[in-house]
Amino acid sequence: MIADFLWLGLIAAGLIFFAAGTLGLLRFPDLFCRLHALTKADNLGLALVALGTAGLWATPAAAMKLAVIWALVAVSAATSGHMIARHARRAWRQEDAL
Amino acid sequence: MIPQIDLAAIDWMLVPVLAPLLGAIAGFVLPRAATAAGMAGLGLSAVGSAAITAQVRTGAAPSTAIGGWEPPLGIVLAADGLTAAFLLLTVVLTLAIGTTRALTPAPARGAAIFWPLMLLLVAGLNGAFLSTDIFNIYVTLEVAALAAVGLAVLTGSAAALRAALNYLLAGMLGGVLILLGIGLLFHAHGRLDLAGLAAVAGSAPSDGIALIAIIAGLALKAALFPLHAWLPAAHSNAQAPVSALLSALVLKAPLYVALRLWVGVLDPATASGTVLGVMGAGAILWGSVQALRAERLKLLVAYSTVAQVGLISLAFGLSAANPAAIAWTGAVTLMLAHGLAKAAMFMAAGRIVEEVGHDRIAELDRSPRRPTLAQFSFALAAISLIGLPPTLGFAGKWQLMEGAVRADAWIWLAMAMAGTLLSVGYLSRVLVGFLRFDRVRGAVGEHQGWTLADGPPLLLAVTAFGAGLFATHIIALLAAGAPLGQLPGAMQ
Amino acid sequence: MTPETIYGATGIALFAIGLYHALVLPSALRRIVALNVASVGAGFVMVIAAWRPGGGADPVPHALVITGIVVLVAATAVALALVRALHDADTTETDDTP
Amino acid sequence: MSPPDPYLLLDLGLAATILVLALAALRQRDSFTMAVVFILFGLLVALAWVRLDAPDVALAEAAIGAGVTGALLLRTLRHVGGERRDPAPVPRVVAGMLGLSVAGFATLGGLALMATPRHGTGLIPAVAARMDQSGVEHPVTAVLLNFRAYDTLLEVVVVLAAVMAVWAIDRTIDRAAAPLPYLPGVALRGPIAGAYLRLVLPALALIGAYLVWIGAYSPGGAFQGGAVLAAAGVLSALARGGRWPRTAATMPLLRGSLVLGVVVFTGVGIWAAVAGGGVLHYPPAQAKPLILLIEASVALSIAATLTALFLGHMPQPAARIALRKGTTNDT
Repeated sequence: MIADFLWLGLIAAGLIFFAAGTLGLLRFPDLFCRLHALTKADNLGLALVALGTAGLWATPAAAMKLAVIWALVAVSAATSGHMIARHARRAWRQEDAL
Repeated sequence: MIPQIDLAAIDWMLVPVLAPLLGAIAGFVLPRAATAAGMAGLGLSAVGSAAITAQVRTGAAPSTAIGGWEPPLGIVLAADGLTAAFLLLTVVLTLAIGTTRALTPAPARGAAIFWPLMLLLVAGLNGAFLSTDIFNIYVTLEVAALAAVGLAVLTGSAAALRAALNYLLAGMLGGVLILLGIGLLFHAHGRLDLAGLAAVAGSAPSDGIALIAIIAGLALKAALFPLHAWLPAAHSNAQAPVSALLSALVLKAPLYVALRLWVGVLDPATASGTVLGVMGAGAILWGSVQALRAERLKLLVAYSTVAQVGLISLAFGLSAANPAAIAWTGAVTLMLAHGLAKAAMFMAAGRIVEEVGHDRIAELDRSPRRPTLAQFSFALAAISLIGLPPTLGFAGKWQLMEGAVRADAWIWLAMAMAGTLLSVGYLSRVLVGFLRFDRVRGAVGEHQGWTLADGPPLLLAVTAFGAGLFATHIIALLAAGAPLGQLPGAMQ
Repeated sequence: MTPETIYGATGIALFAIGLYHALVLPSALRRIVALNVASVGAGFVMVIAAWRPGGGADPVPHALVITGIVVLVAATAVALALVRALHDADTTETDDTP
Repeated sequence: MSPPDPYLLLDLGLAATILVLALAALRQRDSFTMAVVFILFGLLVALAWVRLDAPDVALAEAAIGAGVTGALLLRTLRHVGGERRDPAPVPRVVAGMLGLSVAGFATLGGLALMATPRHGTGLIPAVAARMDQSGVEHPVTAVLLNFRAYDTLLEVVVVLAAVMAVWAIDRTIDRAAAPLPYLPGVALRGPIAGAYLRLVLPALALIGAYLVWIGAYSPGGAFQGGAVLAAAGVLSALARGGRWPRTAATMPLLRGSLVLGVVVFTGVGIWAAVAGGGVLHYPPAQAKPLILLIEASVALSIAATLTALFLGHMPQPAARIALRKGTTNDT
């Protein structure tokens, strides 16, 4: 019972990170700051949610699947963040050149 | 010793679907053999359709529960006289169109992909004709719709692309409406088989909305006025054999399904019949006026399809509004007659364009080249479309008018007559041009005026012209297995 | 109020929103998106038809909706290919005529 | 008075968000934002369908309805660079009348749906009674691959027809004059992207295969698995700038994979008929391996098909590529 509260607390903490990331996406001034907010905060948020869910589920199989999901999302977010940033920087340079 | 194959023991029901499907795949994988694979698929499908018709004529009412699962869970394919008539129409039209295509020198672009697309279209249409499951019918219509769009773009012009996009969007909208109706029907009745739905339809409050959604979706796919806006451009901008397929055959599938649902499953109310009649009358007037104004031959033929679909819808409405009139066989005869005549017309028009080099009606008589046979086919088909005796069109209109007279429905009669007069008007614009061809003389003997590719449209036109003599046989076939009375495949 | 009424109303509303916009929006691309929204609405009606309070949903409508989704994505892909081809045709036309 | 059910509040919030997102997507000015909002809409719809005990449908909607359709939209926007407005929009009066009739239709439809009780049992007992003969343990898969396998066969045919139609459209374009159909600007290139692809492509293949296999027991199946495999196909195509591999074997291999699902499905169906049961009537003892065989081939075909629909152009024969090399100008 008390353990359940711990897991729920983790999920709640994860949601707070998600909310912070979204707030950053909406409020930060330029693309790079927004990317920064999204990739960092959301990855941590997802990790906390996944951890909490795994605890509530309490089977090794579920925990393993959640770990794989988190790892794949984290890698994809990092790569897509990198691709977007690289693309944006190139577009910037081209504008400067003009 | 010849091995004995018991033909009666073979289950023919899936042959008209699977044979063209396999032909399409063979033609897609081996583009060089596309023509051979296509004709083989059509031929095998014809054998299956003929076998099913033979069974229907003996009164066998063939049906197959696919995978052995009975309704309401499984899907049943079944055939009655109505099914057989449309299977045969498909056989005749696709063999004629396929032969023309095989005899015509292939155009440079999209040559090979024509065959797999056409065979998928045939598989979809035959599937719709045979199916007795409403969701299955939806899927077969989507197969036909996507294949038809692929065929419609083959000319490659921007106009054809634009027309195909509108055609596809109209078809998608129709499909989504049908899907909503199916959802509502399943919500209320928990089943999808037409026979089962026939027993319970109308008992739930949402059935009215479900009916409206499905019929509206089918009307959109069949280009029923005022949902016809996509048709003229789509049909007139395609290659001639494709126009023939789209106009003569593809439109018939949603009309066929609507007839099955309207008369066979849902108890049609008088008011809804009147609505159909009004829509039909609008289509006759609008389509005819546009055909009278059209400057190009193919556009004229396409607008005449709008008007003819209106006439068919008028016949539907009459049979729904006045059950005493029993005009549904008239509606079906008109559909068959229109299928034969319109295919002949579009193909003949295609040949005329090929010979003359353009299809501007006003200048058709100023060419030194004379596509004589194509003109003859066009004229024969026009006579059937107008409905002079002894054509099949005459047989259809006779039944329609007899029904109207019997039901004292004079307004309906007047509309049918007006449609006939208008069709005389717009078709004679073309025929008069044919007769005045002597205004320009070319070098005699330079061109013979006909090729082998004139054969199939001529055959179709002669069939449309002469089939009226066998109208009693056709009506007898339609009545076999008591379609629309009690649906085949009904499992108690 | 039950999930059935909530999502049933949502389904019908989505269908109406999609239908209306498919008829009036001025760009083909957007009409395609509107048709997808309408189709989701029809999907909701079927999912509602399958739902049972307390679990144990009817698998048949689920199978139908999956089929509907696949059919619609096929049609959408063809429509979008037409949009691209029309764009190309217009581009080449304007290139030809100075 | 009982306190409000918290789950109902969740449902209400979710339903409202879905409606707002649908409207936002359709009325959004910017095309790119429209596509992104539409994807978000699809994901939330999937969530609602999980709430309604329809996990298979939710998976399909998330993977295909949101994922594939979203990718197709973005790919199209990239090509056409924004939307084209019709020269003649619908007049305001007509739009108003259409709006009124659609609203009337929806009101009547909604009221009728509320007034109609759901059918008591649906087909639940019919499916339950035959599950032991179906060869699989998951009811949705039993319906898709056995009880209504004919629907599913035709569904695979629809997707194949779509590829043929798209290729027919592709053939109409004069490539010498028109922009190239590729996506050079979005190429997944560079060391990080390369490492990512090396990691993710095998993972996607594994997940796709897992989804196909698990479909026999629980939510998943050929279409969801095929969509995941298609993601792998699209990613590896993007690594090449949105082209097919330029080898002579590409076209025959691709044609083969596109038709594999229909061929195996039809072949098994006809084999069952010849074996005496009737078309698609699997002998119960062999039903499970046959269904898995069909699912595996359908998943491969769906993957190939969706990839082909995304790329939207036919692979060029190697000879023609060599000829055109001088004219291509992608970087």
